[in-house]
Amino acid sequence: MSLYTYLLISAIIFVIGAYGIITQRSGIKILMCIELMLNSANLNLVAFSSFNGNATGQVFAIFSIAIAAAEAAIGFAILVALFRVRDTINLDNINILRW
Amino acid sequence: MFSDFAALIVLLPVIAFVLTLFLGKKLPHGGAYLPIAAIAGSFIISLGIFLQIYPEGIVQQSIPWFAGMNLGILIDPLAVVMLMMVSFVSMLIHIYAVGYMSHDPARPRYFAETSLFTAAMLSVVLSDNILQFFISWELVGLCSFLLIGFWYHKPSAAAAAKKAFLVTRVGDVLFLAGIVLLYVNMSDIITSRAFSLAPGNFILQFKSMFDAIPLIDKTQLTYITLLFFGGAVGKSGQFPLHGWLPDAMEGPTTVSALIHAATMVTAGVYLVARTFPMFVAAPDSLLVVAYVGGFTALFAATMGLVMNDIKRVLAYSTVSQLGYMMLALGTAGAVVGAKAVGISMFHLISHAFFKALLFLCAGSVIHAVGTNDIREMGGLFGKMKITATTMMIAALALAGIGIPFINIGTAGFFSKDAIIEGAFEYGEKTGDLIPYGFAVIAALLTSIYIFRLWFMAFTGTPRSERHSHESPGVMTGPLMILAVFALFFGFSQTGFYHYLETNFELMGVSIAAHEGEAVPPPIIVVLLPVIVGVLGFLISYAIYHKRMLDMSKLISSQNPLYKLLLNRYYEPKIGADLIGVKLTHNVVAQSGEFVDRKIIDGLVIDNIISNTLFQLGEVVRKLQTGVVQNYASVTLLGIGLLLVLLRIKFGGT
Amino acid sequence: MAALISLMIAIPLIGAFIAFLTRTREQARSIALLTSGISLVISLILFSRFDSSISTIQFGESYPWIASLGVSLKFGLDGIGMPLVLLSNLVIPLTVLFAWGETKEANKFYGLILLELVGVLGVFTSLDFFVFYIFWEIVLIPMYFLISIWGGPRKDYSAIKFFIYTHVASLVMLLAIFSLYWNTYQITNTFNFDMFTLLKNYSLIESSIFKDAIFLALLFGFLVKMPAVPFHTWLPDAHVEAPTAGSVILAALLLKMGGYGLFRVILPILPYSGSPGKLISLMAIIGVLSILYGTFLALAQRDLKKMVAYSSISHMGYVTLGAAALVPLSVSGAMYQQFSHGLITAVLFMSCGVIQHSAGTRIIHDLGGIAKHMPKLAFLMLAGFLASLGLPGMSGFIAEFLILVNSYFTLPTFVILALFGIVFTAGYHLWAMQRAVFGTYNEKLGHIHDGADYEVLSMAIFILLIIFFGLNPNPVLNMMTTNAEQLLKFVVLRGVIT
Amino acid sequence: MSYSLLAPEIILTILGLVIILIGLLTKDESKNMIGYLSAAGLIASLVYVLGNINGMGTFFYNALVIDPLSQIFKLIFLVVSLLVVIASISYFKDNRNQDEYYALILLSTVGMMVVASANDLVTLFVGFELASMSTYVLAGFEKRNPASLEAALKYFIIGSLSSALMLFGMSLVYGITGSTNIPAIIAYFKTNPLFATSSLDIIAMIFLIAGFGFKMALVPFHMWAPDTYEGSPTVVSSLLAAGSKKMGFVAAFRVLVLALVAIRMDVQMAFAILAVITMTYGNIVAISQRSIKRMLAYSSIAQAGYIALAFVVTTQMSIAGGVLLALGHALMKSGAFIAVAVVGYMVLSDNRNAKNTDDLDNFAGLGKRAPITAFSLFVFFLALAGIPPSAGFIGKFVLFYSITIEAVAQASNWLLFIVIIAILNSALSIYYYARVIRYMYVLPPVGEKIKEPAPYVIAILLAVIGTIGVGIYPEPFIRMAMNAASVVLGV
Repeated sequence: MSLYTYLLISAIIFVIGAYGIITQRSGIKILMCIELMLNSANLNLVAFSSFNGNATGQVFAIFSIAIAAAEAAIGFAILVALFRVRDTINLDNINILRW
Repeated sequence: MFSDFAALIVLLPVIAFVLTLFLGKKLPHGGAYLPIAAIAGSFIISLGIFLQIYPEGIVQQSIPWFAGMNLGILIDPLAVVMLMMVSFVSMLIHIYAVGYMSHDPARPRYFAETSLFTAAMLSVVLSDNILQFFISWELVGLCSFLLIGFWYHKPSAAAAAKKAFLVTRVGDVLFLAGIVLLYVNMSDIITSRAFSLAPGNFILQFKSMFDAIPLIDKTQLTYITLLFFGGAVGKSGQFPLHGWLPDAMEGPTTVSALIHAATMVTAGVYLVARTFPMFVAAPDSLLVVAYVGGFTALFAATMGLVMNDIKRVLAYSTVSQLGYMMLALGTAGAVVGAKAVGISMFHLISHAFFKALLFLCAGSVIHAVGTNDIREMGGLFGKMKITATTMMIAALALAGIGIPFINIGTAGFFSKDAIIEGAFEYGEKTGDLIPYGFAVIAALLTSIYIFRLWFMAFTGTPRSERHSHESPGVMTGPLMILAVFALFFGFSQTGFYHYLETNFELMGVSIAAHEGEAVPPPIIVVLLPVIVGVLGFLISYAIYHKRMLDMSKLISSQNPLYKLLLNRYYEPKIGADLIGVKLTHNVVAQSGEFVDRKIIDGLVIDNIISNTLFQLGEVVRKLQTGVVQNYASVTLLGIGLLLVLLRIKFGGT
Repeated sequence: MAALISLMIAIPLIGAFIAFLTRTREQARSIALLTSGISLVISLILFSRFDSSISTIQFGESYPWIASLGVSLKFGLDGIGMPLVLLSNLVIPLTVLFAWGETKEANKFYGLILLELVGVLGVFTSLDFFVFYIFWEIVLIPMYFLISIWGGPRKDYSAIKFFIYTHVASLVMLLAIFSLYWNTYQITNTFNFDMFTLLKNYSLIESSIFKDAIFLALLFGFLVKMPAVPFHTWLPDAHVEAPTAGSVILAALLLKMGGYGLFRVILPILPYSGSPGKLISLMAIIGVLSILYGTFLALAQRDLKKMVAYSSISHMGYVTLGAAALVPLSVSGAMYQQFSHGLITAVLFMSCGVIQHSAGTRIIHDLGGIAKHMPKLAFLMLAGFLASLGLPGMSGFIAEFLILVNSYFTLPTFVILALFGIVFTAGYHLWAMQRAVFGTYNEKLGHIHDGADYEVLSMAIFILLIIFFGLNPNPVLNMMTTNAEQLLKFVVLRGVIT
Repeated sequence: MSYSLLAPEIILTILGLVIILIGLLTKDESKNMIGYLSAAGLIASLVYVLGNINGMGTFFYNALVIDPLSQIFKLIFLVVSLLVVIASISYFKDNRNQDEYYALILLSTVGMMVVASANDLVTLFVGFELASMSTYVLAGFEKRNPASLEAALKYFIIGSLSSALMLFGMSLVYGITGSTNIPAIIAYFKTNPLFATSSLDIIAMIFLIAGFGFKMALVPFHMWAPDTYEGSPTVVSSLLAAGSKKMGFVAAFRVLVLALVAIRMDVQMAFAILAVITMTYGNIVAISQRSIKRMLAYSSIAQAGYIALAFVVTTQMSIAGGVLLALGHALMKSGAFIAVAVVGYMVLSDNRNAKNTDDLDNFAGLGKRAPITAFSLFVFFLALAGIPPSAGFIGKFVLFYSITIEAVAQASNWLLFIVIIAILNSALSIYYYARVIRYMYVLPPVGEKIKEPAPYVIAILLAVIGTIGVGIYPEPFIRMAMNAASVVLGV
């Protein structure tokens, strides 16, 4: 498999994630889409690392996975808090701040 | 020596002005004695200087002022006779005013302002440079504004004051333009080294101006003199800027006397006389002066015929007589050179005496009957003998009655006849008899209107119920003094002409008279002025005293000519309403206002710039929907746009 | 005694802070009068020590400030700045005196007035472009507050319009200053904001389009401030809404900053600009347009104060015209016009203020015959109006006479046009006097009272000054002429005037 | 190699952890002292940074670098955090979760400082995320308040999206250059200019711009900012607007400027368009706001637009101007938000259940009700509008100057056009600032005069002193900014 295959796959994942963020209404789904996008980047890093022949990319990917985990935790925490107050995580309804 | 105190001639009345203004309330008679004393002082100094310099001396004093210009005093024969006349007549009017204004609570202000008025006029007379002349001239205008509007609570007085100032202002601007043009021409010949100022001389001094005459371009000189004459037209109420003078009757009668006799209106004639060498060097201007003067003399006299306000009749009379003076300068200047100044000034001074007398008599009458309308007077002769007599003397002088050949007559007889003869001489030389025609017809009309006035006021049956009585001595005294001068001033004619003839030579300017010996005019020319004067008297006597003609047909409002005259040739309508209000205010100013508020400010600033921005803000803020997916979309869209932007810029790889 | 200028600026600044902190209005106004009075005394000392025969900077001071930008606090005076410094120091104490009865937030009121003094003194004395610009901007803020706190019904609109309009102009001017600064950097390779250096190096710019662009940007900045038609529309609004003291300061001092800019900045570079002939014509056209436009607009006004505002536009047009004529005496006439207009316009606005205060209206048609109950005001107002219409014997005449006479050498057509305006100038002044002050008393006004003593005193002092400088212009005119001649030496050398 | 230059970060990290520990061990009532402790820590760090303002060095195998650029931005971050912490002593007084709050502030500060020092994409990313995640939580710190939570959620979603974009961009950069070390990346791009070989590199750059642009709140990556600034606790808004925003700029200075220099013209254009749209958008929308926090948010966007002009011409002067404006903005904006917090305090003390405490109406007569706050806000607004003598003026002055001269030097009409737009924008901004000033000083007060709590007053006055101080004595700051700019340009 060539580098371009990896890049193509990662690009597809990235676009799926982006599409999901735009179209989904549930906070959870959007979080998942963000994870998709982060992981497409991780895939890139690892692929480049492998093809470049140095390990920096892999290290970077491990960092980013750890960070993504923390990020997800925060995201869910916010969603939970929000659900307690508003009884919904449908993002279409969460728009008291606008204009 | 008196010449050392020349500056006091002006300063004394100025000091009196300040003192009267602030202390007048606490002094008896509203502080009237301060200006009287001050002006008497001015008169004494003037007289002293006259005696000192007669027959051929001048007084010159000068200090530098700003920007290469100076303040100075020039007392030559021309100036000194004016000084004496102005201070003397003004002093008499002031004395008269003590009685006339005795009931007015604002007397201190009145006396302060008249004092300043006199000071300004004296300053005009003794200026040695055209700038100071102009400044004093403007102050004269200011004082006339203040005094015509003395009873400012009367709307008509306030309006008349404004009109006087504005109409004369038109002339002043022309005068100023003339000064600008003169200055520029003088500077040019100085920079081009064709001319250099004598040491101690300044650029706008009359002496420098006269010295530079031969070097200034003739066309330019014509423009300059015409612009100067424009100033004189405004100040001396010549056609077409004459409208303010009759309206100026809204002020107290003593003010009218001051304006018409001693101070303001003669300034215009004096300006032309003062700068006469320049006019002589620009014959075209002289022609304009002659024609405007002659036409005004006739034109104003026609209106004098129909006026019913005693002061308005006199006002038109003044306009007409000033026309004579201009006519003298214009016609005689072209014939006899410098002597024209003498002729004109002689009429100016004799006019000052009899016109002051006329106004003061009118004031006395108004004081007595409480109205200005001669239709409501009548039969006053018995009650006011002194006034009636002195006024008759003045009327005779105005009509120029006298006995030719043996040279006995009133002041006007000598002065006016000389002008008419001068106009004839001019006509003979140039074949242009129109000014002469103007002068003769005007003389007839003059005689008619002044005797009409006298007969209507003093003879016949009283037409008002009011109990009239003769004025107090403080008022009749000046009348009698002036009457003496109106009767006998004429006899100084020869000496006066002789004294003034040398005037410009004293300053080193020679004005050559035209070639040819003076031929004595035909007898008919000498007789005609007197004949028309007497004729006028007889016509008036017949119509207004004996009632031999029924005037009711003529003076009905159906008669278009009468209507035209009574409406003063529609001058107030055209001047004030059409040009002043409709054109300037309603059309030009209002459209300017429209452009300013609606287009520059309204359309550009308020609508286009600020409203657009606000509306845009309202629209754009709605993009912020509050839905987070949209935010993400915008972010991603932004990336897409950046991609497109950079790819397009680069052309793709 | 070396630091007199900075002392003169610092004292009102300190006074302003003290005034802000005072509790009672009595304290605040005393502080204001005291500190502005001290400033006046200092400026009189400077004035008396000033040598009118030399055109170079006198009493120069310089302190380092921002070395990395080449900025230093440079102050000094010459014949251009000295009269305006004197004017500022005359106007402010008298305005404080006039506004002696202010009750609304008096401490702020007097403090802001003092800040205005600081601002204008800074503008008229600083010789470093950066410092100049800072003072130029600082002046806006107190005026904004004076309008928006003590102003009339539409004060919000007017205050913000004033602020933004003039601020835009300052910023455009700033662009030009940048260019001059950069140009000097290119030439000398040092950062330097010294005003004279920057202006001197203007001539070394190669591109004539660039030169003209810089010139126009500077000119725009100054013309808006003056203000000249068609950039004037902020002024009537600002004046109508501003409190009297604000109007006085605005018209008497702030407008002068624009004219000062013409002499300090525009004239030295004009001969070296890309197309001087066209630019001179432009200035002359704007000048005459302002004269006539201001006059006719004044004629159309119903509000006395608005009329006076338009008359200011008209009078400031003379400044532009005189400057554009590039004749030494026309330029010094233009400078004198600035000085004289400052004094005259103060009286006019004070008159409007007294009338507004007493009669409750300034609409000319609603007034009438007020002289009956307000004789002192009527007298002073008449004197002010006569001065404004250019009556000889008052300072305005000297200025206008010098401008008209001397501009004729180079701009004859424009002078003839300007002369037309004179009659109408007299017209609207007298019309307003006739309708508002004279005539029968309008009984609807109820019982009105004359101006307070301090108001009358302040106006009377102005009138005396106007007459003094109308009879004896030399003390200020001489120093102006010295500098005008020095400015125009280069004009003649360059042969701009043919 | 001494690690003492990293002492500020170390102090704050340890302190942050210690505070969590303290929070576990102490009673709720005695938690108010934590604020003072945090402030002390920040002051210590600040003093240390100031003491080593000219320090130089690289650490951890080139992962971190100390240079003038990092030092001036650390200064900014520390000052903002310090002001925020001081103000928070009042704002979060008696809050039982204070310990977490201060720990998060300190850690987010560390994150920002790491970004300022980052010399490697990995450190940059880690620093970014540390700061971001701390602030996500801080934004939602009022967890009973739906607005606060909504603000946090929006911030979080767009923030995570941006992180993903940025990471994706970084991965591409790594792929192209084979390194994550920033100097190495720059060196690579110097020899292989963008566009020269593949179009992947420009895509990478755009993703990085998007990632940094999110923090800067550059249009079109700004959408979260108004909502978040409005909804968050006001002191947190202050931190976000004044502090974490600058993180985007320092990252962009480090990574983008030099890499992009090679293809200047195009990126110049792109940044110019972004900058112009950003400032215009910010100013125009700010005009119609009634919520002052939201108005300040838009004003922040507009200011970001001005600062972004530094990328348009990338001369030493322009970058110095950008840095100065960033510094000025940090002072003015943090002060302004804290002043709004005082207003909120004031409104709540009138009425415990008040909503929309930052509504314009609440500012009526502030000059009488809270004179110090009002005067300070007045100073901040004028400074934001660029009126001298203030930090905002100096920044704009240098920045606009740099662009003008570049326009002149290149004889470039469009650059001149951009300056003119910037200038008009600057003038336009006066409108909405002046409106608030009018409310404060012209309108009558709606309530009693209040006593402004001391911590707020101290924080605001420090910001005022900073704002005016930089304006009156800008010399050292200009020099620092010039040094930083020379680092950015690698000269």
